[in-house]
Amino acid sequence: MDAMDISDILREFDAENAPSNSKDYEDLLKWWVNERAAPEILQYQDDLVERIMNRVRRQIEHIEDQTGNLDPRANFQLIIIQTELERVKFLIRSYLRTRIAKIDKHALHILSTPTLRHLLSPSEQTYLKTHQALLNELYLSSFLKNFPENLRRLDDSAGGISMVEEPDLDSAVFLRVVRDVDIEIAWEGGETVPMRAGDVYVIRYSAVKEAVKKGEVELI
Amino acid sequence: MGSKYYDIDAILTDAQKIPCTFEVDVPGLGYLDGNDNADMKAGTKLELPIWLAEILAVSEQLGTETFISTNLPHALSAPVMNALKANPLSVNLRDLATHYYALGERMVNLVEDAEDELVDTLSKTFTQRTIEIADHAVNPKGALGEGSEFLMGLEESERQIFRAAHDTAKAMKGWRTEKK
Amino acid sequence: MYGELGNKLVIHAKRTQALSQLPPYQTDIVRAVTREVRDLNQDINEITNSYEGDFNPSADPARACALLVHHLCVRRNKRCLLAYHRVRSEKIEQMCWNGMDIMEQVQAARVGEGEEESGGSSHALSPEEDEYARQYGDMLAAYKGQWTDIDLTGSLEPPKDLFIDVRVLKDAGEIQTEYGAITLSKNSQFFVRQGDVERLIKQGFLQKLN
Amino acid sequence: MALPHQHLTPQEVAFICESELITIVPRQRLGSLNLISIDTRPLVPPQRADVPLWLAVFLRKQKRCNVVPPDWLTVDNLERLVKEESDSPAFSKMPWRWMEVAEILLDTCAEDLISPSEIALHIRSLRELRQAKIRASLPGEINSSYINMNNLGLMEVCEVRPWVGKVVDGLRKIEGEAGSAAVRKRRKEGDDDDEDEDMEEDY
Repeated sequence: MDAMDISDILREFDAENAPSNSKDYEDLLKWWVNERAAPEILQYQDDLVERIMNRVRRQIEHIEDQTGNLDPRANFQLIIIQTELERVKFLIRSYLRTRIAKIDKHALHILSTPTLRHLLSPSEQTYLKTHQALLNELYLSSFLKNFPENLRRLDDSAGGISMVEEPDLDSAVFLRVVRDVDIEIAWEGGETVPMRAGDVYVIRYSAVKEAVKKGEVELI
Repeated sequence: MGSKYYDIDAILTDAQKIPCTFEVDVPGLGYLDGNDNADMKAGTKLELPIWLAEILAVSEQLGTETFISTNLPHALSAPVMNALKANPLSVNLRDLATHYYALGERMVNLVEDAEDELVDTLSKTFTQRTIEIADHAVNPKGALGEGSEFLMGLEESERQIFRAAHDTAKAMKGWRTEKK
Repeated sequence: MYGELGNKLVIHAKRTQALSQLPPYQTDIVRAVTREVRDLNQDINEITNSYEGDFNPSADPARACALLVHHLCVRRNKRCLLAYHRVRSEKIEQMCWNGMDIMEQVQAARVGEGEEESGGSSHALSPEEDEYARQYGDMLAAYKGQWTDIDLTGSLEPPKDLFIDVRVLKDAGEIQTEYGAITLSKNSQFFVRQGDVERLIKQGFLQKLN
Repeated sequence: MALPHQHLTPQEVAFICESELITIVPRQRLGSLNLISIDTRPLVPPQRADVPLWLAVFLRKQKRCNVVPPDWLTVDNLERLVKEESDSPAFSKMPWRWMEVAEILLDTCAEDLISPSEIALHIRSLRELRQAKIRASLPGEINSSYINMNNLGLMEVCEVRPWVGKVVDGLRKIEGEAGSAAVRKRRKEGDDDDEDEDMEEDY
């Protein structure tokens, strides 16, 4: 069967129109690693995740239509599609759970800072509020209900230390430079580090926070 | 700097005790020194946990006098500093204080004119010991091998650095040998 | 000295972080620390109420110091209690995320750990923690429900060898796969989804080839 | 709690590199595929094609293709790199993902490499030479401000990251708010022994 069969030709025809799916996948990889490495919660990549999830759903439907088709050739292609599908599902799963872990760690800080709350997806905001309510209920029922009224707050900072845990934005992060950028270091009395594409640095996150969001550097 | 209200190591750090001297008589506070219904006499020397001492040491009463004054604990005393300057690897930090460097950080804010020397010695000590730790973690010389005494003396943050280096080396080796 | 009991609780929390199973809940220590807070708060009220007019700290520094010490002890105990409960709730959440059924997880804890010092009931979780585990589990199910295609509590390791080559060592009859039924007759070879045959490999019917 | 690993594991670093393209020589026809991360073109033996590494490895395991190794992964190129590595203290220029790609190809398509055992040997000596260099040079670089790690591969960075990150953070906390500038300034002055009095106000 030397001539390509019709379905191949048709499929090749529409292969041109979607070069963006490789870019979407690369972007998701980038934002997954950025989220893993950054000490604070970053902007939820709503459109990106939605586009990829649409393709995930389309693949699942395609697999379901094809199953029971015992032609080994189609069967083998399905196996490749499923293999890739598992990879993409892992990526989305790890991305979402990385965010949930950060939301749990700095819940009150995010709740009390509108600019941070807007970085969360609607379902993440629901998770955050519900989880905080459950924790408050656990503390109250376990011991806090026996405390005097004025000692039951979970967000005050009397006694020398704030109860609201914030991320340490000065934590060291590892990054690779994407586009040349000069990074201003506040703690060195205003020294500037000329970062060139391809360079690798360990530096405080606070110094490169904006550069990460602009994509000038990528965390690793 | 992120606040660490729920951080277990931060809480345990604050439980560590430091030498204090009461500057004022306080009725009914004898229990801090073990005698329950007595009063606390000015001039009494005792050890108080950091979570208490650090606030009393900065709370003024009349004029500029504070309720207590604090001094460096033995763990940060001159003889220990000299030993660290001489050979940082030989000192068992865990026996001195389980959260040794964190204790140092807290004391830098509490005791005037000690901080320059304290910070210098502690940062040099920390750098040199962590390099040794990383070496041990990457090529372990066996439990009873040379250096095991050093490893037994690691304080808490050093232990976590050892575990981080050790676990990563193990994960790398596992990945290299596993079927790809 | 006030705050000693609180420290004991935090040491339990430190140990709990290193354990895989949840140790028993320290009911007695939690109650003792809470009582200590109530007693301290009574002392605070007695000191402040003993003043006819309003209490002026600078007028009576000694009394101010005593008040301050009591306040700090209360705050310290509160922090120890909160940290202890937070470490345990994180363990409970981990179990929910790992898809472990809390109850069966807890039975294992009782058998594995045996009873540490007294104060722990035979059941590792406190009643309030049981309730928390149930509610967190429900909330997690709701959150997962929005990502059915992904299975959020699935593995966090990159997938490997989704499909594998196997040889049949002993006749294993017929198994259902997405591509229809396969008859596993001795010495035949198949390229199948690992998940479909994991059990048969463990039981020695099939052998994984690479 | 929802995620066990704080840093990328070696498996995750390898997973990332598996989306890089690599050239294969198909041995069996395969229609084009609309995948999520890429739309592949039809594979028609013996025309070469570029596919993601994960797909190349998958097809190789099914003996449906041979993999064309990247041009840097040859015996003579590696020999040159090993020599360069042992002759100079500096790190030689290696591809960003050299270690992951080499390990994956050596493990899954060794037969497609020319004298794979020699390649494996050179890769191992490169790894060990550079590992020794990292252990020798990194300690001197440690400070709480910033560290440049150019010419290290991604996997090599990930190998030292967990403890380097903790050391840099630990040092910053010990040095306190005045920061490493003050410490470094004093250290310089300490060398010429006239302790600078006006450092006091910084605290």
